[in-house]
Amino acid sequence: MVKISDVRQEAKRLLEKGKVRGVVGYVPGTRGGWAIPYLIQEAERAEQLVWDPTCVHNLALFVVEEKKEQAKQKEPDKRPLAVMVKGCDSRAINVLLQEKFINREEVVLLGVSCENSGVVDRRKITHLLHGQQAGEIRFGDNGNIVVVVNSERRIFDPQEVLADRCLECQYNFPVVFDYFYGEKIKKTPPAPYAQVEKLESFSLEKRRQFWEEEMARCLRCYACRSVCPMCYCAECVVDPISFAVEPTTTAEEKAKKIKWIEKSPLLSENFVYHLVRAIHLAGRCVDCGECERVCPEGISIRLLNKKLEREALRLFNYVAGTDSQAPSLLSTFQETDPEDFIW
Amino acid sequence: MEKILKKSDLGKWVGKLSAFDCYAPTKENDHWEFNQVTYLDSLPEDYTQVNVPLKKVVLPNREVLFNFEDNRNGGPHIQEVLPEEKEVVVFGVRGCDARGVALLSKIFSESSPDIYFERRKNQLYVVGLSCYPLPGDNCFCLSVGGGPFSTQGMDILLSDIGRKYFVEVLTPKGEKLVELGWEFFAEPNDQDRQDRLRREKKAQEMFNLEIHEAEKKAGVLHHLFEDKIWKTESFRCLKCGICTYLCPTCHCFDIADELASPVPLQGKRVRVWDTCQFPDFTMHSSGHNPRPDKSSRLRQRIMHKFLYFVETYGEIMCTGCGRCVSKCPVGIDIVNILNRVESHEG
Amino acid sequence: MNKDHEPRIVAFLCKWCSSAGSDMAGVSRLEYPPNVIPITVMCSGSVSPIYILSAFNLGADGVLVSGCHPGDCHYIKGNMYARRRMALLKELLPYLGLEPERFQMSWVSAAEGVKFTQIIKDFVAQLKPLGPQTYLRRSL
Amino acid sequence: MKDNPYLPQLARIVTIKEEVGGSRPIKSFRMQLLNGHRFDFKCGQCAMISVLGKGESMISISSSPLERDYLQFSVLKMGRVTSALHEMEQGSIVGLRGPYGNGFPLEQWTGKNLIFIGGGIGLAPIWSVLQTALRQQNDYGQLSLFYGARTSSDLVFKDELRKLKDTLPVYLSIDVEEPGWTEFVGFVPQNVADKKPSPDNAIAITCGPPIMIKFVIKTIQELGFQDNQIYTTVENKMKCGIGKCGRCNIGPHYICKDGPVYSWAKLKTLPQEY
Repeated sequence: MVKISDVRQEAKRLLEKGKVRGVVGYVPGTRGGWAIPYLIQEAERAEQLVWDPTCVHNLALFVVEEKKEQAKQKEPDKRPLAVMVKGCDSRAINVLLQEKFINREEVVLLGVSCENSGVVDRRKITHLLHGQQAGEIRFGDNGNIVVVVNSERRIFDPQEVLADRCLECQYNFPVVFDYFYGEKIKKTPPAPYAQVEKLESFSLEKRRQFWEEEMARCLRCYACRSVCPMCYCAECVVDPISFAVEPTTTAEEKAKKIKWIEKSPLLSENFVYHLVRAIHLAGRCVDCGECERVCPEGISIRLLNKKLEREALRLFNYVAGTDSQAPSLLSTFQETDPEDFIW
Repeated sequence: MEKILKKSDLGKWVGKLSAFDCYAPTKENDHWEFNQVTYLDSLPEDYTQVNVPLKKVVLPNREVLFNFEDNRNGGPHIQEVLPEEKEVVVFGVRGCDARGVALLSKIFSESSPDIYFERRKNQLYVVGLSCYPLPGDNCFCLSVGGGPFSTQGMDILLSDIGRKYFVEVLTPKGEKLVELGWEFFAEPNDQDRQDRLRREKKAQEMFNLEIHEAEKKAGVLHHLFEDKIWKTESFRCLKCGICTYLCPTCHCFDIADELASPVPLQGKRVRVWDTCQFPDFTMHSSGHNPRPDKSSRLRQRIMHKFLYFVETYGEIMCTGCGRCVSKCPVGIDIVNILNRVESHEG
Repeated sequence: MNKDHEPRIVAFLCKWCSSAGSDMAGVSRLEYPPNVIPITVMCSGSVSPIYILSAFNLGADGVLVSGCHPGDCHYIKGNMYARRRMALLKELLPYLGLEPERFQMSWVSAAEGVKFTQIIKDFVAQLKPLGPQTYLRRSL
Repeated sequence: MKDNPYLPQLARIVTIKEEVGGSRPIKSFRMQLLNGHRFDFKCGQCAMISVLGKGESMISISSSPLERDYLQFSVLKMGRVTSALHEMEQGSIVGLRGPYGNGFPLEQWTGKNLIFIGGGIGLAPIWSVLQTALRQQNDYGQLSLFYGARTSSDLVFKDELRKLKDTLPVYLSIDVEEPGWTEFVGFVPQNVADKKPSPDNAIAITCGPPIMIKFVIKTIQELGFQDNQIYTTVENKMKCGIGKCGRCNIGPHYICKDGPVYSWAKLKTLPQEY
């Protein structure tokens, strides 16, 4: 089991020695003990760090955000940023390293193992508790999840409460880290692509109907894009303007910015948005599942990403975020890549 | 006017409203939304709160303002497009959402009336449902001038008192709806009135979230423009649109031209939801951005609701629905922030 | 469904091979259906998936990406990158419910006027029964 | 049409004058409404110009309300809409809606000396006031103008400025030395500090890049101008023009309806989010 006191101690030491400019970790939130991401800059606050099954967020996002923030500073703090990473977070870090968005020495990785468990799905918990507030949620034995409700301990099987992404995860401990807490227990999910396969088994017409219903709900709040550590582009096809505007950018350059899709949440535009995002994440998505978790409309975004993840594996034997030195999926090829679909 | 409607008569009454488009909460996936219904036998027992608030009926996510075309010979031509003339009844509206539309009216109807909003609002009949028990863990309407039995912005308020609804008919629009099914409405007796009152009292005691002295926050916030709380709290902000898109009072929008054809020119000018939380919202064409970071944008959201709007209209632009607290993916909690700024005073 | 619909095909043709191949078809007076809107690109490897999605969004009934045969790329291996990218898109579109016949990739060399003609004929023939593509098409 | 605030009226571009060339070009467009209607406005107000298919842009009106024949807009090519506008020809049709904003309180300035201080394209909103004051010169005291740009070719209204020198003191400046330039070299605030206009019975009206405005205000405060003697205009991204779309606010003020004209006495109390 991860001893959180060890993590706190290391975080405290790093801050005290001034080795890092901050520690991004999880601290308790304000409503019902659900953890929130937090930037700790004072050593004494390291005591607030927690590691429990409500630590759902992919903290690699904040590495991206902080990198962009530092780039805007006149005198950037060049010290590394310490980050708590679980398996999926660490794989996201690997992709960022692979794409040279960050260098290894910019981060100090405090790796925590999900061990035989994972993080919970809030909706599942709410459903199981019939609206009662969970006071505390923590890891139990054998991957079980302990939920304290009105000072009563209830134990749930991981199958009941874990997020789908964790039930389908094969990387339940960090693949890259500077410090490691907990144990490496390799988990082998029985059917990581069961949902994708189920949808594939539908008729074309039924799949179309399914996706139309999903996409019609999209409000274009862009939470899925905002939460994604891989969506770091300064210029995105869905934005009518580019954020890469410099004082020297000419009016012509701005006027020529292609408006690929309309801002209106029309079905067609929602489709193009989500398709572009999915394809841009092919070989990059680490299935942290955050996009789907944050979607206020509950759109099955993971089903898109998971499909491409499976195709990358099936067609090209590629798994995202496992090797920061290997070429990325779409920046390489094999002579033997399939081409039976080509006329 | 007060009436009684047996729950079993709800469907019969709604049956009389065939001239209207009727909307009611229906379950989609894991959450409730207002959807058009052809019949309504009952309001679902497990109904809590819709995901996207009532504002979508008066301020839809996309509104076509006009069509335009330029067919060379005749020169450019603009054709106004107004919302369809169709009266809409929405059932099961919670007090926070109804108040939201009432607050929006201050912005959209008082000066330079917005014809699109006005028309949609005039065509809207709000049949509210009082909150007992409270629909959500994060309800805090009582702190911001509302309440579980609030009637502001409603035409009719239904209160569940067991096997019947206590019906408060609040406006001529409400009377019109009741008249269409007058045979199903009875006069309430003292017991009914007591039942309703008892539930209202109980509901008021159920809140577990409160902004302390919310009406005084304007005075506090006034001094906190440069406070460090904005930076600390916004560190984890994703810059997404959830808190504002799902807010009953947030109303920011963008206006854009959408083309069906570039040559000959043919298209629509539309208004679509936009949010102060998006980085490009205030960005000038030059690239200069007066609100360049997450902290200034979080500050704007809270200041607008609890200071700027109060200065202009004398009311808080928040109805305490709790959606921004429940739905924020990173737990940014407006109630917590406002309760914390209190301690900064002096 | 309108079976008489004349499908509109947007074809991204690489400048060095496929576009030259289509020219060859023209020079050789080979007849092929007039349904193609050709867009010459420098390399099939420069075709971003958004071009394809955008073509569908703006009303294409079918989209063709055509490049040089493996080993013949003017930029050595651009077509090899394209092959990977398009393989994924080819899987993704039908998963979303778009008919698989609507997106096609081909290798056409500068000399293959006949092959190009045949590809267009075949593509039109397989698109025709599907009728117009409305799924991803923008309708304001 | 009148009760729909989002519906533009069509207007014809009657003349186009190239004010500044180069990489930051400025053109002045004179427009007339197609339906022959008048477009009544106050000095300092703005209008939304539509290039159909491209969108809208809020531009201040640089002609005087007393000018009945046309409305003039001097536009810096900056983004999508202004680029499209710059490509239009004489006779082209655009959409216009407005006017928007509060305008300058000219009625309060009767008998006062007006000192106009502009930089770059910032002369445009001031120009409307200046033209009006010139036409009603008996109503005001002494008028004077400070105006500067980066280079002499970046100055707008060059011909008009030349003529203007016969009527009132015009102090021009450019940022860096140029052959043949006989007037002040340096930034606008430096020119003002150099000429030391008197604050007695005076109103200073300034508009230009934010950094210039900041230093102009500092300079004239040092000369003894009180906050309520200083007026400026602010600009923010706008979409609706009627205080609803929520993006141009500084504190509780929407620049499109409560601004863009502010006395420094007022503006300094508002958040500096512009």
